[in-house]
Amino acid sequence: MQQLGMGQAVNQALREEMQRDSRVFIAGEGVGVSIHDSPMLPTAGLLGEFGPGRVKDTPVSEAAIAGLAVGAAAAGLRPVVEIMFNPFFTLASDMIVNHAAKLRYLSGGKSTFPLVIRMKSGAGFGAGCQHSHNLEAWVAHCPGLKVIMPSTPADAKGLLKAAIRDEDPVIFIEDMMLYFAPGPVPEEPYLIPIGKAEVKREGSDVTVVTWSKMLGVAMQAAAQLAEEGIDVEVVDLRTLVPLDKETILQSTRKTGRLVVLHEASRTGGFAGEICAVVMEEAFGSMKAPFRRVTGPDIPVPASPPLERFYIPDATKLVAAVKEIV
Amino acid sequence: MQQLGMGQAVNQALREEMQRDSRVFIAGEGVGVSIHDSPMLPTAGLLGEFGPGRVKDTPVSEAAIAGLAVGAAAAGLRPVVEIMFNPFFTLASDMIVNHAAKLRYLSGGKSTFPLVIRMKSGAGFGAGCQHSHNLEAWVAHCPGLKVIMPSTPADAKGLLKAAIRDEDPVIFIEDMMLYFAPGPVPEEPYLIPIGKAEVKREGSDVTVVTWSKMLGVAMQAAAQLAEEGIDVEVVDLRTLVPLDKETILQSTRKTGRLVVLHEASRTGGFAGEICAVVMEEAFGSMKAPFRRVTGPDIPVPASPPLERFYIPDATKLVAAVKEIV
Amino acid sequence: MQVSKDKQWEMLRTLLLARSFEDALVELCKVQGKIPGMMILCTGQEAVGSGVCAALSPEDVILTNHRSHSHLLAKGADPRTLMAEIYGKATGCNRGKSGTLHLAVPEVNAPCTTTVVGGGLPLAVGFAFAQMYRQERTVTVCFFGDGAADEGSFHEALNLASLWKLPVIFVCENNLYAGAQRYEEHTRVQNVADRAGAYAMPGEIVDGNDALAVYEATRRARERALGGLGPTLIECKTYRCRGHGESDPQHYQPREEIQMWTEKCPLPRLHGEMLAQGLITPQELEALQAEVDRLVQDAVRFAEESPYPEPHEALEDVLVAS
Amino acid sequence: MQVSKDKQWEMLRTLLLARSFEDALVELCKVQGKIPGMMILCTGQEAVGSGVCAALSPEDVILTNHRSHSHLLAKGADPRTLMAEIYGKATGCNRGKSGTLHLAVPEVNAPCTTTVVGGGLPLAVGFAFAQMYRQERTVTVCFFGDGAADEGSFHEALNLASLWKLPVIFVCENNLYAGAQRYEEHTRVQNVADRAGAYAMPGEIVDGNDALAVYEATRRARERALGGLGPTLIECKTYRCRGHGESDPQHYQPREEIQMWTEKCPLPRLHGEMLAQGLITPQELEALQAEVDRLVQDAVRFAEESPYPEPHEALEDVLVAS
Ligand SMILES: Cc1ncc(C[n+]2csc(CCOP(=O)(O)OP(=O)(O)O)c2C)c(N)n1
Ligand SMILES: Cc1ncc(C[n+]2csc(CCOP(=O)(O)OP(=O)(O)O)c2C)c(N)n1
Ligand SMILES: [Mg+2]
Ligand SMILES: [Mg+2]
Repeated sequence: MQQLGMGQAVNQALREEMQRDSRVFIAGEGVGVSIHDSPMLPTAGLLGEFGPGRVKDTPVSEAAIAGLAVGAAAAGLRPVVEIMFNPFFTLASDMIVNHAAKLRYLSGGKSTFPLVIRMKSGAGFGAGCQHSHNLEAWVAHCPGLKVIMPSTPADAKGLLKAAIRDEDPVIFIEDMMLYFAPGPVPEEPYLIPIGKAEVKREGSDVTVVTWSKMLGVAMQAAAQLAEEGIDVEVVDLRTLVPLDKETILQSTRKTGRLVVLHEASRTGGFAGEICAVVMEEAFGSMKAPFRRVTGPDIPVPASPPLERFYIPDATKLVAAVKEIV
Repeated sequence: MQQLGMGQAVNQALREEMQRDSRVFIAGEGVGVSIHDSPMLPTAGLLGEFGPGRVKDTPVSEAAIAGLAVGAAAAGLRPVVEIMFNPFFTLASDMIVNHAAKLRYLSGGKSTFPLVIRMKSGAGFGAGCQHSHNLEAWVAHCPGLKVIMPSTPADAKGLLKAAIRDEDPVIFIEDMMLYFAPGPVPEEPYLIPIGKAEVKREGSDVTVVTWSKMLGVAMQAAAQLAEEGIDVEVVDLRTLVPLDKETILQSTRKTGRLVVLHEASRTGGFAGEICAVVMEEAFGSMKAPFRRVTGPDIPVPASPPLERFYIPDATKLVAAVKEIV
Repeated sequence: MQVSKDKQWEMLRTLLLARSFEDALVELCKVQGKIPGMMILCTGQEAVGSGVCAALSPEDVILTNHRSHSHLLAKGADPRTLMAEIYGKATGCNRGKSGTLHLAVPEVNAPCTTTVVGGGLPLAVGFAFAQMYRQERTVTVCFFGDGAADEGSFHEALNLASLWKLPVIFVCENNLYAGAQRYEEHTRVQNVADRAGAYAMPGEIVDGNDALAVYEATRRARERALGGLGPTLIECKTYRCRGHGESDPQHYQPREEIQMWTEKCPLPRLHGEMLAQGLITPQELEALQAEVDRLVQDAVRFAEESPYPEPHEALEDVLVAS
Repeated sequence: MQVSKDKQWEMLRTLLLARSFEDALVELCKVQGKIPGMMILCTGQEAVGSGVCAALSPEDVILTNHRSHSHLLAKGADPRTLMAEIYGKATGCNRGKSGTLHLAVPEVNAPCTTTVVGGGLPLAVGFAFAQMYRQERTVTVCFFGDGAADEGSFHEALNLASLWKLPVIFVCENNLYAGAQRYEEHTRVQNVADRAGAYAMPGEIVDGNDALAVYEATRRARERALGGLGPTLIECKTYRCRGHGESDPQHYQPREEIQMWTEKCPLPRLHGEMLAQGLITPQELEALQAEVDRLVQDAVRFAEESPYPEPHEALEDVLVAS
């Protein structure tokens, strides 16, 4: 099977959907001509293949980029636009939250907004908190949006293709660090349904619910814990909204123990939602306190030792699991 | 004791702090000359008392309003600015989240940002989802910000005065419906410390954690349930960040049962945080599944019966409590 | 160029209809509890909607804002479903989800309405982009206020529309107020149209109380847009004769100013000229007035008699598929 | 008016210092793993920082962006703590929290730096408001790029600053590129300065490679500001000689264009004139160069020898009191 980084997988998804459907176009800052040279990046080569009519470099104007998507979607196109880094979501957030997510409702179901907003997220490249700030909890708390945060190149490809074909606005968040970690991606065409979590490792002692880059940390910790006889089940959400409660509940009912792992800062992070769902619907099965392993309640610092301190790692996850097993 | 609506209480707090400290100024859309006439509104009369140098009407420019606050605070003033309705927070969110909350950290602790952002929130006035959208969970998930959401006029006054004197950026969210519900407010000067919840009703059977307008719903439900012999403890958070975990844990350890009540939509709402904290630190005391009583996962609709359906009420809370008692 | 008699009739009809519709609302708002939400009227500004929409084809798209009645009626929206939506009824054009503030009528290519000030401008870029992408012979019009021209969204949208030469017409309805702020209290630039130069875009100022002038300016801008020459910013100078909303006591608007502008009312302005030129007779005018009044009465009756939506219908229309 | 010899020396010194500082960084970036984050240099644009800051008082505030080195050094920032911050060391001016992108030096009234494009503009409004509120005789300068002039924040900030006649100078460093986009690919307006008219504000274009011209324009704008006449928009036409960042292969910048602008380098431009006018001798120039090189070597040594912060220090500096 082909080995691709997540950026390349995204690139394949974009290419295939643009070939399939002439209504699909992409827009954003540097999606065509770029300051980067790497073939590992999501939009590499698309300008050459599809031309400037469908690959639109925009000015540095996040509200206009998002507005472009909302309007073009309502008019029947299939926009896939990029907000370069998650913190710049703020600048597009009125268009996404008050418009993409609400205008269908406000029209009484008459207008539709089939658009995808792609954003890069994740710490680890030393750029500091104005470039690294995971805000998936914001979009997950906004009725009218779907939220996808893939953990592997193969998932990214299948989910992005499904997102582009979806009739509703989808926020698609890519952790930049995953661009450079190749993984297997099927050659034949496939879609992955939105709203389905995947058990990436079966286990019986404790459930770790996670998503995006943190899946790697979970798998690493699970391997370590296995050596000590602790059998971890790893649930990769893949889609945050709509949330696959079934899979979460099935796993936690089985193990009776829950740890949620995410990179975003702790207070108000999406881990709270998982804890609440489990306590509403699986209380009787739970055998131990819950744990959240997350970034601390600080902005992401730039200096390497500080940034490493920020990002949750296997050591922290192992310690948290041991506290409750 | 004087009986004031929350708008009047906010007005008194602003007036007292402006009298006390010449660095305090207010700015926003219509904070001086207004399209409203009512003395119940927060900034009524301040222009006349303090003049246009300290009561600044601004253009419709939310990013500039927030940026004004951030810059002026760093320069040593004490800005209290208004973002008219919570959904328009999106337009100011870059300035608040990427700037007010992060620039101190980015300066290595050298610069300070003592500012207050006041916002109106809450459904109930038929304006629909672009005016009514409670997003306290967003600001509560942003390290570097403090978040206050008072439930009574007296709390609003004491907390706003504390917020204006605080050295850090504070988001102060007022539910508009509370402007028109008078309550007792002490005449003598007082402050209420940020970060302290208050048990607004003691009880032994179940803990209801809530804040802002929903306190009234909680108290009403508690009174109804008392008649049926169910003794509800009502914890009013008042401050969401920093969160008063002590009070929450003390109460839930005592009652063993938790219901969280908020008006914001369900998925990703701040109720999740409360559930997580309790499951991390009071698991052993919990006797029943948790319940969340919240707005549904929809935008706030405009039509009266639809809007009433959206807003959590005592009937829904009573039902939720009965499910777990 | 002489505007055809038919066009003038069309504009006169939508002027009368919008005014009659809003006059009815003024009265309805006085009945406690009848009309939910904030009632925002465009009394005195109707020539903008009438003049602009008369220059458009049915396929052209309009995006309006919180002050939408004349725009939507001029584009052909059904007064009955508009009125029902304003009442919050199930038969409303948006099933009660929108209420009065975000009235959207996709049937007449007014596909979504935002009351976030300035919010329509970036959306217009998207609609016009789609029109260009599909090589349609259509344009997008975005209506917005003088206050909206201070929002960042104005700037980003006009820059991008100009850069890509999109077929969009930005129609600024400068009614001299943004909320309680007079124009010169919210910006120092003399005319909103002066900002067009910042985007290398033509800017045009028209008398916003003269439906014929608005019509002509829109027609020219539409031709430019269809000719691939890109967007135009048209500033219509007009006046908000009533308060920002119906609960606004208008303390800050000088009585004489209101009086002066009331005398410039766009309705007699147009029918006065039409009468003088013999394009309409007094009898015909009376009949037209009676016709629109009947339409409005019918709309009110329809709204009154319609049921409210069932509470659980609130859960519908969020997503196409969930 | 002739610029004094002292001022010219001051500018020359900061020009040489900034260039030497960045030349060192170019080399350091080639060492894998030494410099974290993205390295963004202003090589070729140094006359802007030097010229502007030479016209300011120490109490004047500057707000800079991602391309900050020359601005900060010209304002008097200590090269040692700057370099240590760039390395991510505990002795850095921001204790390792910022790294290279948001270098803030409150000691020289560069109190906060944002790398959100356009983010400094609304902040500048706040700083200038405070200066006016306290009736200080100081101004605020905001440096930003041509790309930033397309952000909504630009529009809102300039409108408000003009409305309130705030003492702020908006300095646009038009280096012909915003990321990989050439100027004419991101806007149609011929000059950024042409946008000043949209806010009834004076706009001035200067040769951004001529430190003396930048200095003079800033001096005039500062006098206007202190005289209560409000803000000025100054556009400095210059060129980004290196890539957007050090990892940018610059494929999209024509070689001849880079070559042409390299020949217009602001350093020989100033010392050439100073030599010709006898304001400096070749020996003095050599000594000055040696002095700044020593400062930079010392800064690098300081950074190299400094410890990294302890991991748990990440938890500090979020709030004053929690
Ligand atoms: C982003 C945003 N800020 C504030 C408001 C509140 N608001 C509603 S209308 C209005 C005034 C708008 O003035 P203008 O654009 O001139 O339109 P007009 O009301 O005069 O038609 C304001 C401030 C809003 N709806 N959206
Ligand atoms: C809001 C925002 N959008 C995008 C970026 C990514 N970005 C960093 S610098 C830059 C180009 C800015 O161009 P310009 O303003 O001309 O400044 P220059 O880099 O040329 O100095 C971009 C797009 C950002 N930092 N912030
Ligand atoms: Mg107006
Ligand atoms: Mg540039």
